[in-house]
Parts: sequence; structure tokens; C-alpha cells
Amino acid sequence: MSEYFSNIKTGASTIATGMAITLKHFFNAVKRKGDAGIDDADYFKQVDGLCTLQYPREAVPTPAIGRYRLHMDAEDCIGCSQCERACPVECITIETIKVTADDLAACGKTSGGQQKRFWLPVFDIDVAKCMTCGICVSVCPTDCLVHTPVADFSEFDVSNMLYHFGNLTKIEADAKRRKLEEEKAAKEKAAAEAAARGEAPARPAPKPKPAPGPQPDGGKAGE
Amino acid sequence: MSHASSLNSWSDALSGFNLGWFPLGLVIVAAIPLVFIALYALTYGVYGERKISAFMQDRLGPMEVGPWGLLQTLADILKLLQKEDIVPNAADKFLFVIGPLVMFVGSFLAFVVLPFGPAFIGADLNVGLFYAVGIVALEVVGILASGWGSNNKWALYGAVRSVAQIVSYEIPASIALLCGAMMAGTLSMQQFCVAQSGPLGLLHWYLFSNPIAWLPFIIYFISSLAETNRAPFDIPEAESELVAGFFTEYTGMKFAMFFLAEYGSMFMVSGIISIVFLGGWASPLPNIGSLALNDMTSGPAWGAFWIIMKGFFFIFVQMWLRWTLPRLRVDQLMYLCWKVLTPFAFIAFVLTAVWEIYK
Amino acid sequence: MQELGKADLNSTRIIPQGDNRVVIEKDLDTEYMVLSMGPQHPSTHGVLRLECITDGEVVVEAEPYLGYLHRCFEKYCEKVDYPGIVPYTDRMDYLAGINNEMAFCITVEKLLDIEIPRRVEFIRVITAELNRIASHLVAIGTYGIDLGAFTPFLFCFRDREHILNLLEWISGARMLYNYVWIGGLSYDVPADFKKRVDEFVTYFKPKVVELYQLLTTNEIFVKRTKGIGIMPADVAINYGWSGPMLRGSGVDWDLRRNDPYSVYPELDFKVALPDPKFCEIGDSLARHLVRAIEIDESLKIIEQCLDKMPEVDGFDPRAAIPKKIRPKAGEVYGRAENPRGELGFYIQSDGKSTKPLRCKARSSCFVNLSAMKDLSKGQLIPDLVAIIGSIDIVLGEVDR
Amino acid sequence: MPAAVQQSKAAYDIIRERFGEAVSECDANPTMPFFEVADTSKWADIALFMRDDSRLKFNYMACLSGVDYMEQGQLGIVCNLESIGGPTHKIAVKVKCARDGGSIPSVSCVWHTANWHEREAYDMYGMTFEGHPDHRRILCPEDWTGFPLRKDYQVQETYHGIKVPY
Repeated sequence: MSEYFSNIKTGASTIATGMAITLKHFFNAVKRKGDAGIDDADYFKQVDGLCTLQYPREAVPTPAIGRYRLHMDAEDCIGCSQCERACPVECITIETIKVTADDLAACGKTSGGQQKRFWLPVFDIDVAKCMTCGICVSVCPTDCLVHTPVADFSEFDVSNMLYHFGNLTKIEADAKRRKLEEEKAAKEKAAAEAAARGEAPARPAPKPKPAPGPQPDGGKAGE
Repeated sequence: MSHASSLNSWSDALSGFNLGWFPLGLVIVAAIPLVFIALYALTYGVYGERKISAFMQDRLGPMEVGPWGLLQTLADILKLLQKEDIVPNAADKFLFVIGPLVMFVGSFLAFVVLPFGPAFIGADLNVGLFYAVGIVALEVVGILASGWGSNNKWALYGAVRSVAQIVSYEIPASIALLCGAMMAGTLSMQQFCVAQSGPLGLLHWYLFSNPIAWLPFIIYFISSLAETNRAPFDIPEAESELVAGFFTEYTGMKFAMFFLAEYGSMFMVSGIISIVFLGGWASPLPNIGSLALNDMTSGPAWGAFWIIMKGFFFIFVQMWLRWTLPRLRVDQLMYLCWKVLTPFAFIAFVLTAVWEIYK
Repeated sequence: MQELGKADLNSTRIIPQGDNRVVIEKDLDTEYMVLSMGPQHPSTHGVLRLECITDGEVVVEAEPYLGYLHRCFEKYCEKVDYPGIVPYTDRMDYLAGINNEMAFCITVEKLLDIEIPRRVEFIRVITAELNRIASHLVAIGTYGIDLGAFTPFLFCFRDREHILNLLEWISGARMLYNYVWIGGLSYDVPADFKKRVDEFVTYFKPKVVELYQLLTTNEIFVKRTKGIGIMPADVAINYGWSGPMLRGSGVDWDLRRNDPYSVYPELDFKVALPDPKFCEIGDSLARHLVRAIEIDESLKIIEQCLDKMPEVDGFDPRAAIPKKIRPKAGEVYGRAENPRGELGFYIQSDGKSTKPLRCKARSSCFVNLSAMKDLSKGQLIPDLVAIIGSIDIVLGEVDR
Repeated sequence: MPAAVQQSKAAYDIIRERFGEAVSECDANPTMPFFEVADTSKWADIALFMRDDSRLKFNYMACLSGVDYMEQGQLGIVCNLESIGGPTHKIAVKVKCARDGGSIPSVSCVWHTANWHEREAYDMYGMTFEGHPDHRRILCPEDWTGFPLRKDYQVQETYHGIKVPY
């Protein structure tokens, strides 16, 4: 019998404790935590009060280290394809065309001063597939591939999630490819001639060429 | 009592107004509380629950539609109206359709006897309390019809649980109300309020004027939670166990009907408890000497205000409980009903009787 | 409850009364009802399906069906090199990513036989314990939901949010970190990391107390969980239970102490065991209490680690990472104490390739869940929900 | 030799003493000391002995992994065993069977852990476990063809009209 009453007593008292807690929160609802990010000094200062935000008008800022949307800076890419090999989900597709000797200057250097040796007709990142693991960033030798802290980049059409970072248009790429083949053919011819003459292969003379106009295509990411 | 009947003169006059053979006045009188309740249930019940729960959980709650999300419920209703009204192929169509209707009607029928102030009452039945308690049982029919008619196992579980629960909790609830009836010596809802109104304000209320009244008050409050399927007794719709209980298969407006019925009955039981124990439309303010606060805050409009405020207070407590407590298990629910509430209800009954005889 | 299993249609019972009067009772015609609970059910915590054979509200037998979230983790492992597997381990038990990564990395490190810098170890332990708290908060919160208490869940998630923000600040991602790398870490911690974690601990301690008052000590909660789903210690061991589940059965076993890894031997913490004063050993409440105690212990570990963590100028967390991760031929079974129990990796390397020949993940939830069939016999449906909740499954880890 | 490996070796010696040629030599490598069950039919007996012998008390099966040894034309399982509350030793046991139609005695009656793990091994590799109480697929659908973790597995083109390879 005493257990019966003690049960009722503990039941009532614990329910009262719980209700006191929820009522406290109810009255604390006049305070709001705000959108302080973890970088802000007063992040843990507001202990009570409402803690949710009205996304997207208010949002907790993502820290600078945040690993979200992949961005590639085509200016700095040397076309080594290491990221493509390292990606566990195969979301990066790269096609490269070797730069002919006369185009080296046109192709330019990276910001680190390294000579680029590949045109990049295709550098596609399927960010819908990307799992933001950051392995590609860690293997990139020129740091041209970065995860930006842009967390919300949803699209209505999934094909828009395929970001193109290549720096050649299709026509330009075809031209470069042809040029490379010509150069190769000339080289082979020269080599064959040299072999026929039993001489060391001579380097083919650089051909005169109109000024190249590859306009780097920043892709969608810059928008 | 002539005093009481004069209070009712306004509604009596209105209900006597006929348009030819059609009792237009009577319809209007009956419709006033219904319109109010429908509006309340549509906007403030659902909205209030969402806001209160949000604040208790450190959230903002609905904020998008209208200022502070005030029109959120309206948007929800519009959305529900547009939804396809699905009747499952295997369902018992008649029961499936009739279920929510019965429940909706059942929960609103009791409003007929709720006095909204000295002047507003749908029908001042001399068995008003009895009627109110009895009409709640109609909800059980609706729940059982929808649960069985859905042809869904979860719905069936919910319906069977609900019937067991509501029928069981009728007993302590009715006995607790009987204590109130003994104090007032009447079953008429209007007379309850009249008996508890007076110049001393809340000191006339049974909860404060009668030393035993707190026991039936608490018992009825707990039982009313169970009767309206509110937490911690929401086992018929226990979402973590039975998906959604008896309304698992419902969509669109039929689904909304269950919700409106739930908020309707929440107000109904809150109304009953405030009428029986807290004086209904009687003002809580006393007359202090020449400062006649009580007289100033009485009258038809004030009466409606007080009873609605009391109702809101109990609805707030119901929501407060819901967002604090876990859910009981079926057998624990029955234990609480038969082994705790019912014996205490009988004790309260006897004590009240003794008090009423020897006071 | 045992007779229920035998009861069948038109069963008759002969009940002798007195000396020779025999009453023959005939049951009403009843049938078992097959109730398919899940894969989309609020309390199966994901996509688990339980096929329950029920007799009224009593579950005669519940058979779990898995595989709805099977993502071929082990097949992938044979196609991806070792560093590439780490992000996949995050996705197994997605509530405790860092613990998974750590389990995998220490396994590979064992095979590689490399030395890890001390600072790296401390950072790993701090982040892993933070993640353990986050995971237990989800476990406790969702357990509240299973039993109908919604508010504790949101309080848990509010505090978990702070942990996720901290971890995002450290690693760059909120849930799927890829922070612990084989041989090191992806980044060093930010400059005022210690201060911020310390602030979190100060902030969090009163919140834990509030959570206990709101949920753990609540009489309805206690009544719903006490004595439900009791698992005796020897059966629990035989089922291979681990982590809070095993400790809930009163077995003093914690891999952080019994098979120590990282810097855990230097830290002072106690293995969480349920107090028989508040619960029955091995029941759902005991498992819940163990998780609750473990939150406190994790906070203690974090505080100690913050004190002991060495400050190194110009620290490079990637310094110890081998250029090419190609372990010598051999096999290894490594494990770590995850929030849900022992997460083990069996890795077979042929010594030639940078990809494992075989990588099997021994997931704690998979093993813990296998006792479901036994635990569910003769329980009511609400108790079944309470038991599933107390097992704290993450279907991503069950199905892998 | 590290202490842990010595303990495993000691445990192995007890088993060797009891079962003789039915178990192969112990491979006392530092990462995972193991021995192989040469006589597969004795596996259930060995398991029971390992669990119940008072000196061994391997009452806890940490893991059971299926393995495909394609070059040898064999499938196998690797069991990681240890003792909770008993001696602090650990050991791994390997059991192998033929790649086609091979079978291994089930130990799910010895350790309940093995029940689902053996189902998983069957699901992924296709060896049968004799005496298993519930020998079904566990992670793949019941009517899946092929055993996905075999090295020569070719994924089926369609499954119930759904294109399988993504």
C-alpha cells in the first residue's frame, strides 16, 4: 500500500519537475540565440531562449574551413588528373590536350609560376555526386581545387549540378587537337626522315600561328 | 430562479424569433458558440498548440505565413482542402466516410449546453451535464467506425485502444462531475455558473469554496485528457507505435476533421471543468468595498470572455502536459484509471456527500 | 507469455477443480495477426522492417528484415584505395562519423605499423568523444520520441547542434567529416579550439542535468522502460553485444579500457555501468542510463584531454601520413569503442595493391539487433518500440 | 613476440593438444594471430570446446567475415574470438571450404553472433552453413542472383525489370 502512494507521489513530483522545466523554457522564449557563428566570441553566451533560425533569411554562417561546393580555378590547373584518380565517387571528369610547343606561352603559367602543359577542354565536376570528402583537394598539387563554404546550392534541374570548368570551347578544343595531331604527324615525319637518313630527329620548326584566343570559361561556379 | 431566467432573457428572446415556420433565432443561438469554436479551433487551437510547443522546445514555430505565422492554419486548411480525398479500395466505405463525421459532430454537440456567458447558451437543458457527459460517448463510435472501416491494422489497434480508454475513463470522469453536481444540486450547466457567481468573485467557485473539490477537479482533469486522447494518454494515435492510430488512412479534409474534432473536444472538456469547478462565466474578481470589480466584470460579454479565458487556460495546461510528458502504456493507462482514479473518485464522491450534508 | 506461442485455433484447456470436477474451457476462435512494422514506421529508426506476429497487442514473434539501406560498403572497399574508404566509413554510422573513421584508421595503422603524433591522438580523442556525446544525444532524444516525449528530443538536438558546429569548425563538415586520416588528421584544430570546447563543456553540463530531470527521472518514462526487454549478461555476451548494450546488462567491458587504443590508457574515466537502485540490470532503462552516464564520462575525458593536449608550433597533422598507403601483406582485425558498441574492421591486404583485398566491417548495430527476435517474444507493441529504441540502431550501420 | 601473441599461441596450444591434426599450425603474426581448421567437419566441435573449456573461455565472437580465396578455389570464414570476463587472449580462426557447393558447419548454436554473420557470409559468398537454423539471405533480396562479394561476381543486368548497374 505504501508503494502505491509513493508511486503516486513520485509520479506527481517528477511530472511537476518536468512541467516546471518546460514552463521555464516557455517564458524564456522572449530571448533568441541569434545567428552567431562558431567563429564569434559570444557563440556560447546565450544559454536560454529560442535557438532556431528562419532559414534562408537568417543562417548560421559556415566557417571558412567549410567543405561544401567544389570550385576549380582553371587558371591554376596543370591538368595532372590526380583529383580524378583520387575521387572515390568518380565525380570529376577531365580531358586534356597536350599543349603544342608554340602554344606554351599562350597557355600560361599558374599563379605559382609553374608552366601549364595541358589544355583543359573538359573539367566537369558533378557536385550532385560529390560527397565533399576533400580528398581531391588534398591531392591537388597547385591548390586550384577548393571546397568553398557555400552550403546551399540546390537546383531544380539535376543537370545544373554538373559544373563545367574547362577553359576551352568545343571549337577551340578541336582546333587544339588538330594542331597537336599535326605537330605529332610532323614530328613522326621528321623522325621517320631522320631514321631514313640515320640522323637524330630534328625538332620541327615552330609554325607561325594566329594569336590564340582561349577565353577561360569559369563555368557556373562563378555565377 | 427568476434571477437566472432574466439573465437568459436575451437568448430566450432571440430563440423565440421565428421566420415564418423556420426557427431562425434558435438556429442563430445554437450557431454562435459553434462559429466561435470553429474559428477558434481553426486558427487559435492549432496555431496555439504549434506556438506553445515551439516555445517550450526553444523553437520559433510557424513564422512564414502572415505576421508571426498567424495565418499558418489557414494555409494548412487550404492545403488540406486541395488534397485528394482517398478512400482505400479495401476500406468499408460507409464506415470510413461516416467515422470522421460522427466524431466531428459528436465533439461539437456538447457545445449546445455550454453557457457562453449569462445570455448565450444553445439549450439550457435541465440535464445539461448528463447530456455533455453522454454525448462524448458518441466520439467513440466515430473512432471505432473510422478505425474499423480503414481496413488497416494500425487503425484497428488505435480504434480498439481508444474505445477501451474512453469508455474506461468515463467512469472516474462522471463520478468526479457528479461531485460537482452534488455541490450545485443541479445538472443544468447554466445553474452551475449561477450558483458559483457572486460578489466575492473566485471565492464562490467550488474549487475554492469547497475543501474537497480539488480532488474531483484533478480527477476530472486527468480523465478529460484521456477522453480527448491527449498526451500522456494519446495511445490511440501514438505516432511512434501506431503510425497515426485510427486516422492512419485518412487524407485531406477528413484528416482535418479529426483535428478539428480534437481541438473542439479539448475546448469542450475545458469548458466543462471550468463550469463545474471554476464558475464558468462568473468573474473571478471580488467586490472590494465600494470598488465593485465583480459587478463591473459581469454581464453577457464579460461572461463570454471569462469562460473562454478559463477554457484557454485549461487548453494551455493540456498542451503544456503534452509537450512535457512521455506516453503511458495501455496497461498503465488502465491501471491509472481503475486502480487510482476510480477509487479516489469514489472517495471524493463520499466526502462531497458528507460535506454537503453536514456543512 | 510462453503459452501464447502454443495457443492455436480452438484450443481447449482442461482445468481440474477440486478433487474430480473438471472444467473444460474453450477459447474463442482467435487468429494471429501478421503486422508488418516498417520499413517506414516512425519508431524503427530508419528502414528496418519487423514482421510481427501478434496476438492482440502481444507480439508473439518479431522477425527483423534488413537490407533496405545496403550500400555495398564492403564491395566498394575492394574498389577504392585506403584513404578513399575513410569517407565511406563516415556513412555507416552517420551519427558518429569520427568514431568510425578512427576505428578504421587505427586498424590500418596497425597493419602499417606507424607511429602517430601525440597531438593527433589527443585531437582524435576529443573529437571522437564530442561525437560520442552527439550520438548519445540522438539516442536519448529519439528514445524520448519513441515513448511519446517530444520535447527532450529537441533539447537534445539543440545541444547536438553546438557539437556539430564545433566539429564543422574543426573539420569542415557537419556530419560526414573525413577528418581522421590514416596516419594523421586532415587539418589541425583552429587556434582557440581549446577555449571553445571548454565553453561548450561549461554550457552543456547544466543542460544534461535538465535533460535528466525532464526525461530520465520522469516517472512515466521509468515505468515505460524499467523491466522491459531484460537481457541477462551471459546471453548478451553470447549474442556478441557490445558497448552500452553490454554494459547495460552489467558487464564491465569497454574497449577503451579493455583493449586500449590511442591515449585512452592515460585518461581517467570510469566504465559506465547501470545502478541497480534505479533499474533492473539488463533492461531498457539500464541501457538508457548507461548512455546518460557515458555523456558525463565523455565530458570528463574531453576536459582531461584539453589539459593534456600538447601544443606544438607549426604542427602539421599530415606529417605522419605515408606518401602511398600500401600495407604489407597480412590480415588485421582492429576495433574501437563506438557510441553503439564495438566497431571492428577486418582487413586483408595482399601487400601489392593500395586497395584492400577484403574489408569487412563488423558493425555493432548489426550484432545488437540480432537479439531482437529473442527480446521481442511476448512483449506488448509499445514495449517493442521501447526495446528497439533502447537498442539504438542506426540502419546505415546495420545494412552498411 | 608481443605478449598478446604469446597468449594467443598458448590458447592455440590447448586447442592443438585437444584436436591434433584437425587444426593447422598457428600463424603467430603480430597483427592477427590465427590458425586454420584443417578438418572442416570438426569446426563446430572446436568452437564448442573453445567456448566451454575453462582455460579458453572464448565466449565472445567479435566478428565473422567471409573471404573469397579465388586463387585456391576456396571460400572461407575468419572468426575473431575473445573472452569477456575470462582470460585476456584473442585468436582468429579460419575455416575454408570449396568454392563451388562448399559447406561449413554452422556455429550459430555456439555463439548467437554467428547466426546473422553466417547469413551475411552466405549472402555475400554463397557457402552453405550446415545446421544453420535460419539459412536465408540477409542483406540482399531473397531472389537476388549471384553472390556479390565473390571476386568474379558479375552483377545482373536487371532485377524485376529495374536496371541494376548504375
